[in-house]
Amino acid sequence: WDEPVIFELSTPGERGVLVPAVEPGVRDAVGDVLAELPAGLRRAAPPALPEMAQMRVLKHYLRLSQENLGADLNVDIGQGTCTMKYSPKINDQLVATPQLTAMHPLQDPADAQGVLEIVWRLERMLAEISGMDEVSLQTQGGSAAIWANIAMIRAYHEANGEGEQRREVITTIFSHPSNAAAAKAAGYEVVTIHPDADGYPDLAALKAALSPRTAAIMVTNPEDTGIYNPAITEWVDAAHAVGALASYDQANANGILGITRARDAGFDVCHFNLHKTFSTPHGCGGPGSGANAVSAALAPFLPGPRIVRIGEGDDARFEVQGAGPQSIGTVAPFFGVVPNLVRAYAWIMALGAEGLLAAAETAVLNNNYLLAKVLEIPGASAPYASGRRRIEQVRYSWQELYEETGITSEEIGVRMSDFGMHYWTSHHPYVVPQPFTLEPTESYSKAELDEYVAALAEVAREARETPEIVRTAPHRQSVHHTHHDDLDDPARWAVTWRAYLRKYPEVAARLAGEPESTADASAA
Amino acid sequence: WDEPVIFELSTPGERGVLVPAVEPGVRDAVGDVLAELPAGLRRAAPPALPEMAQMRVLKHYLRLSQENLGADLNVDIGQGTCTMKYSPKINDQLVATPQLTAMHPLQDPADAQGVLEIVWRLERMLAEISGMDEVSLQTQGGSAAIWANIAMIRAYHEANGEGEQRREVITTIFSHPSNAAAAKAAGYEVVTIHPDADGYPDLAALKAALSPRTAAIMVTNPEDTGIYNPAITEWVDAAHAVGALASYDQANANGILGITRARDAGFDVCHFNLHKTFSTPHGCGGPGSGANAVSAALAPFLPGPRIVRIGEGDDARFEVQGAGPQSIGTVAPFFGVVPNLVRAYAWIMALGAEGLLAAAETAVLNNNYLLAKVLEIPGASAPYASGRRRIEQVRYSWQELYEETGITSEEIGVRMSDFGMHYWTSHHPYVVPQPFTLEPTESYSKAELDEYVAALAEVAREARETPEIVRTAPHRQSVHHTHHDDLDDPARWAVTWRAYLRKYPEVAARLAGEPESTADASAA
Amino acid sequence: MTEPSAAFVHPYLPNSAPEVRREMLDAVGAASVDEFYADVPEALRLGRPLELPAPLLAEQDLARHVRGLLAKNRSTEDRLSFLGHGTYRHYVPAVVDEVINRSEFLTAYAGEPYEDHGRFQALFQYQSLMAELLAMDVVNVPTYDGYQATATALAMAGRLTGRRRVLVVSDVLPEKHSKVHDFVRVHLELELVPTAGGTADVAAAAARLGDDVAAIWVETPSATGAVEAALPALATAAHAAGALLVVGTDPIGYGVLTPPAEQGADVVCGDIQSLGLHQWFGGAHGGFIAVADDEALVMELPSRLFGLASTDVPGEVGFGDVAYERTSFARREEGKEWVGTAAALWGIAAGVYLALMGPAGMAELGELLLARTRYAQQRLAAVPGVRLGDDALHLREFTVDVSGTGRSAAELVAALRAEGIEPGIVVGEELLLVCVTELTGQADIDRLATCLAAACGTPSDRQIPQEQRA
Amino acid sequence: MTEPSAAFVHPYLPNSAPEVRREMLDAVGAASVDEFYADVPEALRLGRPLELPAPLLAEQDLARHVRGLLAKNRSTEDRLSFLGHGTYRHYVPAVVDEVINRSEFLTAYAGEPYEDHGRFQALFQYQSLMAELLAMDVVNVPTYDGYQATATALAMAGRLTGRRRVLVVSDVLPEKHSKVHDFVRVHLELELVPTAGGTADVAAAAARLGDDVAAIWVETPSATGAVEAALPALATAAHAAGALLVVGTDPIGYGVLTPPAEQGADVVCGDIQSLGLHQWFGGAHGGFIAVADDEALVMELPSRLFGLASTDVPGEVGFGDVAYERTSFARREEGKEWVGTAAALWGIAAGVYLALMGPAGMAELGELLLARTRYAQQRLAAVPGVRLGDDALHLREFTVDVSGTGRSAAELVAALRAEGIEPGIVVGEELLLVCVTELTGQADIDRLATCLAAACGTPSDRQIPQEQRA
Repeated sequence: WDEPVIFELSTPGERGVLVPAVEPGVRDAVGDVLAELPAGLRRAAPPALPEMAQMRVLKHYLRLSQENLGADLNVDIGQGTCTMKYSPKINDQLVATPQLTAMHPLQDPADAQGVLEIVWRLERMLAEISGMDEVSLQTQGGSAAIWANIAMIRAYHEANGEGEQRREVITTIFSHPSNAAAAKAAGYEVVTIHPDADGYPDLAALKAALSPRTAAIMVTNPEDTGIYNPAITEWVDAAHAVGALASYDQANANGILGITRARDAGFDVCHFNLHKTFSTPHGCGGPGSGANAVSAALAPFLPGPRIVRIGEGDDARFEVQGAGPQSIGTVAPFFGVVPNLVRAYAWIMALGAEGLLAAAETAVLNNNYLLAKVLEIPGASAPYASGRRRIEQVRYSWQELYEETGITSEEIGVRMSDFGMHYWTSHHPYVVPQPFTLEPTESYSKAELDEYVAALAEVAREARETPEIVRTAPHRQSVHHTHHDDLDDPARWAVTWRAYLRKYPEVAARLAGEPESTADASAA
Repeated sequence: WDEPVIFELSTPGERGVLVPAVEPGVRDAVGDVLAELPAGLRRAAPPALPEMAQMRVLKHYLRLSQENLGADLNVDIGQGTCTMKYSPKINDQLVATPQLTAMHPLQDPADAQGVLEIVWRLERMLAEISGMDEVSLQTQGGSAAIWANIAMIRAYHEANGEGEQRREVITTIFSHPSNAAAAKAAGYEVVTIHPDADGYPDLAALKAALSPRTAAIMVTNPEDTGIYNPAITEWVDAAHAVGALASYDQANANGILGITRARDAGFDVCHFNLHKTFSTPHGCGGPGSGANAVSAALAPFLPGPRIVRIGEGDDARFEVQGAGPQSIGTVAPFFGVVPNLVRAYAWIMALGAEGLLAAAETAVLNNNYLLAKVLEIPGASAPYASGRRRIEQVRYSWQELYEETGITSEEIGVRMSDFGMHYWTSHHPYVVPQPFTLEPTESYSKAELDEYVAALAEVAREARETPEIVRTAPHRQSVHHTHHDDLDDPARWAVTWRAYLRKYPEVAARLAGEPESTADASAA
Repeated sequence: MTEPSAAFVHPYLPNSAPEVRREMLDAVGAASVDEFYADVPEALRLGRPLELPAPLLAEQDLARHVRGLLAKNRSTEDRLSFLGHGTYRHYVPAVVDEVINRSEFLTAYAGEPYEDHGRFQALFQYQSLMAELLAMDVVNVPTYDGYQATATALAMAGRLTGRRRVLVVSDVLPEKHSKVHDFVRVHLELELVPTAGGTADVAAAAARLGDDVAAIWVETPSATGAVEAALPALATAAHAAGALLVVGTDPIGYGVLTPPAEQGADVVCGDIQSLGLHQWFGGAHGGFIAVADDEALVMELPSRLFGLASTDVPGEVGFGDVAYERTSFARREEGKEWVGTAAALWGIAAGVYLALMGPAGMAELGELLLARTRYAQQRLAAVPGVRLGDDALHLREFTVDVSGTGRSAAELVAALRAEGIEPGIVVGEELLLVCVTELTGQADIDRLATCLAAACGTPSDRQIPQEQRA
Repeated sequence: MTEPSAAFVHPYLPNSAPEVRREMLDAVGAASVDEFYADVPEALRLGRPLELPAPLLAEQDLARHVRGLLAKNRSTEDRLSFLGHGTYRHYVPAVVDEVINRSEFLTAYAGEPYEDHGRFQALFQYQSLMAELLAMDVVNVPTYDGYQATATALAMAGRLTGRRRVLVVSDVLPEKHSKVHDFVRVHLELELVPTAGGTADVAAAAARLGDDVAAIWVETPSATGAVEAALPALATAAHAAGALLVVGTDPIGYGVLTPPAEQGADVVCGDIQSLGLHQWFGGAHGGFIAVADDEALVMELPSRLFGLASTDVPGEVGFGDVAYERTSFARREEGKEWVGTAAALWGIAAGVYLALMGPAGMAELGELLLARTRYAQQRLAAVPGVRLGDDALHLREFTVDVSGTGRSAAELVAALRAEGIEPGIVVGEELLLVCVTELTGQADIDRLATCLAAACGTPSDRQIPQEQRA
């Protein structure tokens, strides 16, 4: 498809969906409400939304969808750190019932016992999986959950009278950047620890950085390199020794479910991304869902409202309580991303303890299998921890290939798209040269992993033998090489169609004057 | 995508969905039911179905779906005679409720009042739309409805003692071929009337063919040419004059809703295709849904069961009655294609009388607009009834272009697919040379019609200027020029994968021996 | 005629917008839409609005209205159902619905093998998956339903043999018999050979064979759920007389049961509703016809057959119609019956279902159905006054004779409906047809037995186990 | 550790099949999966199975379990709901759900502009459609919700001005205030300026302005549904003091109401739940932030912004990230707040919604909401003892003071819940917040008034019209 921007499809007078008319009885009672609007409140000109019949709106978005490569469609292992796993379709069907979609969060709890019970049960299951005492499911994504972590840590220290004293947060360079960013947003100074020569988190550097000014360490483990910090207990102990808390970003938990738990390593607070480890779909970038799990000491600081169970067994009922006096308050509307909570609940229930362990072990098996295969490609390497196994992902490098051919990792990623594969290029931080990060999860068969590696190897071969085809990619996409320098120039960027028409009057003139051109659409 | 046949994706041991285990209590009671099967009844070797994990099955079929061009995705006006209109998404959502999907047809009617009421109401609405007295909705497609028409006609004559005498059915060459085929299947000899020089049905020829041997005339109007037979009343009267019945194939009713009705022209029986005129989706070729409407005289012959309303207004309830003594009996399981009946009901309710008329008028406007545009393409023509308006579709001809370039209509159709457009090639009967049939319905905007015609014009230009590109099409499909001669040779055809492996042992050997090859997939 | 609809703008009618309507009329030189109807005689014009209910133009009003009607239904999720009789309550995996609800499949129709490559492949795969289950090399693109498939199969037998008699040796659903009879009666005569103990009376059938018999028609499972154990003997007898063995069946059991083709069947036919289709109030059926890869048989099939073909690219497979010239599209009344819009989407669904189930799933399901059927037979037969209708092996369905209870079957149904149970279908004054599936658990069967016993005025032989719900 | 799961084969785990598992272990030279965990100290190993409920391995059992739990809910389709307070019951057109349930959108994540062209375009269009509604040139890819959007907008104002004080001149949802407060409290101080008659007390606000004020924060509609009529005056005052005017809003009314940007707002923010998202028990929110196309403002936005770009093909448009270097992805703690998985799918939904509604739909909807709100105010105010909370113009929500009825708001809610009605939210001892939408018809409002009157012990002033259902 060569699908136009939707504004180009507008035809005056067409309607996509109709709104009920004001009832005559209402009209008689209230008169002309528009005419009676206070001065200045009546909009002068209608918004320039497109006017389109229903089928055309549908068709337009269906075509756009076909120009997108969802995890359901491809071997989505190139989105390392993001745990692209199968989101079972049954879970999507289960949440589509009006018994969930049409629930208002402030209904009588007696009318919401089903959803309250599911959320409560999910909290308890995640408490067991993390080893923590209490869980909150309110946040809508991993970074939001990180924010809740640091907000609770801040409240904890303030409650202990150390709010002013503890002004630093320590993280590692291979922990997700949102740990640093959220700590900064919460007012902390951020200290970043770099790995030792083998790529392992540097305990000595941590100890040197810790002080009574430290509010917390905020780390990922395994890190984005796929390396598990074997000294993690020592890290936590060292933080505790100076009175700091230990916060565990478990975005990378997929390989360790049922193997080891946050609380067992001494962490005070941790979070999971339900859209990663617990399979809720990524939705083009949200909504995700975050789970914050805390020790009993931090439980009073959890956000509210809280769901509580009254009674046991068949007599149990579920009620809603407001945030407590020490709570950080509200972090998001109501109970969190409820459809994803139900999906995550269903996913755990479909697998159970044995299944979660099998998922973790399979993810790790897949990753180490992939590691072996990737390392067979000339020009690819896996920096750090040479010869060691990895947990659930690996940050690789094309540095050798780059030195040989001048082809960058980004160019390889674009060329991969011609093979129907995706491979993302935002491997923050750019410490590993020419990075790429693969995380196969448990969802892909061996045949699919082989297929992906074969495509990688083919592109690497092209880089050496026919580099132009890589450099000028993409060749088989619905859009061609795009000039991203437009996007960094305030005079030229266009974040909306109206800005585009304003900044590019020649385009506006052409669109206004010309009839719609013949489609030159490629087939589906 | 270059998606393999599903059997190639099998990996021993994978599971797509699990079945509950036999409960211990059941096992204890019944023992080993497999071991106790009578001799010969236990299958020796399991069926060679593929073994695939769930995500891979899903991915495979999603990719296949993207290799298909549904009416939702394209400007589907090239499927003339088939009335490809918008099937509103709300209707698909409405029928997806367990309150319909999980209904068993033999439940207590008291538990099925909603669905019975909808079907009953739809019957009454179609009676009004056709002018007929009674309606049955049991058949699953247009040809099945034609069968029900001829079966009722046969039963009617038999009931009148004329079953042996009336052995002929008369149809026209531009009526759907299933009229001829179903009459033949019912034991009749078929007489086919050709049009007069202007393309209108030839009344004189009809009168010459009619006799006391005639059981019925079975005609479409407007015919597949889009031409309305202005003498339709005379046709019906002539049939009645010899004691024959008149059966109206209203597959082409989309342009005359609210304009004129079958019963008003004197017809005894007619049918609609709900998947054409009443918008239910075509489902890759079914299920459709047929509505048989009859006069009071033919009502006793309708198939059963029948839904009857007892009482009026709020006290009304709906019951099910078996087929009556003169009924042709059962034509299909239970009540017909219920999801489509509910969809058709919703479609009519969304539009009402004014909306149906507007739909018909818009379809006819679109068609005459398209006719004007197509006739501007050099080499295209609209045989018959020169200068006259058409109703809802036109059978065109590329004969002039063919004579000039040697490019056939079929080749043009294949090339159109490269423009993301569809244009079907089965314009039975092949009376019009180099035919193509366009039916724009009411669902497409002017801009889309213009886009379609522009693509047609472009291909016609190519036929003249660069004919090779047309002749060697397709160029942009997921599959390439296919050798259809394989399909007509009993030694080479392969209707199933097992037959393919048996007939092509070299393929079986290759597949058994080789690892899965690298994907060379084009992007979505 | 004026243009009453000129100002009627609707989301389904893009060109109902007045401006564009005028523009298009101008482009064709018409003053009004009325000109296009010049060939429709004035006398035939309706001249008034159709008498239809007032429309619900806003989608929200339409949705509320239809949902309100459907909310009057009480489905088999609300009632405990033991209903079968041709429509079965099996579990439909979510992926099946996901695939067939894809716009690309749901709204496509009859595209060619290039732009509709996916449809051709999906239906070829359906044919192929069914073929493995049935152990036959040719399976059609689905026809309407099992009734039609059987009628067509018998008509094929008549055409192939040039004979008129058909021996019906099984208990057949009355509705199916009605359809088949009316469909073939010009060409064939159906003769009932009464069953013995629920299945074919082989000796009686053999005695009626002759050189005017086109086919023996067997149903397995039969209308009572009885599995025919004598197919090989019937095949031998039929073939000796030059007749075909036509077997109507439900494919659900062939993960564990020997497929008819391996027991001598020439044509195997039936319904695919059990394979991934919801009950839909009986509105989701599709028919299959399977034969050996024998030109004579294949050329008698009226349905479309999608086949594999090579392409210009070595190793690539394309698809197309096998022997298209057979069809009524190509040959009108000279074709075999006809081809029309039938049940393709349901075929795709059945294909997805079989791919998900795989050999292990179909085997487990077959065993589960046999076990639960036997268990249900045991439990109900233990109710005083209730006995099994026959001693045959049953799959999924069986009959119970309630004559010993002093109640009619209809009375018992009424009594159990009051408990929220549909205990089965009345197929005789004192005969009830009961169906169990993988969705009917042990606890459900126990509940039926208990409530049936209570309705018969006798206490149950054991307690209902606590319901197994969470 | 042994391999307890070696024989655990599950549909979600393709490589759980024993054969392939062995093959892969062999390929990497590992005896067991345990080797891969060499870096996890033995002391940290759990060493026992997690204590979780027994799994429901068969999809049918899982579905039955979850559906059984959800069946305990009684939704706003079963109850007559007048609940708002941040989550609203608007109609969601079928096409919206169709689009966002497409696998391609639902399961995609962060593909690049080439393979995920559709996602970039869909979100660019969302930005653009919102921009038309809001009359502003820059709108972000959605952040989590309106709470976050407002917190971020105020933080932006703080960074831009280098000031600490924020004047809160509207009634704000308490939960939203809580979130904003905790989010910005290190950098900003929120000062409440009490409202007068439901909307801003302009004079009081102006009096508290000074060169330490970063922003005036207005909510319109406010927490009580009051529409702020004094935006121009507030803008003038704020700008005169060098402060920004930050307006939190719900976009639902801007088919008929003047957008804040045209009344002087510098940053407009809020929630998109009203635009095509179901209520989802409060679980479907997305936040928007809109600003003028001013580099200083844009560079303070932490969210992703998708922009149009040219490509190698003249006339073709591609997409990409505008000013990506702003973000935390690129700059960690030096970025503006952070970027993460937020609410993209809901943004796509809102885009589809606006495209379907078009200018006419949004205008009709705005008028309908204003009319029904006014009607509901009239009907409820006519109940003896009930009066309106204030005299401001309201959109969709308003408060009623029930102090004259002798009952508390909570008592009335309890009484009406017994009738199947959720009459509103208790926002004060004697104050009820009532919400109406296009799904709350005249008959529904009449029923509320009648039942409320009955609950207050007084007869209604008129009969309930017969329900308008089919």
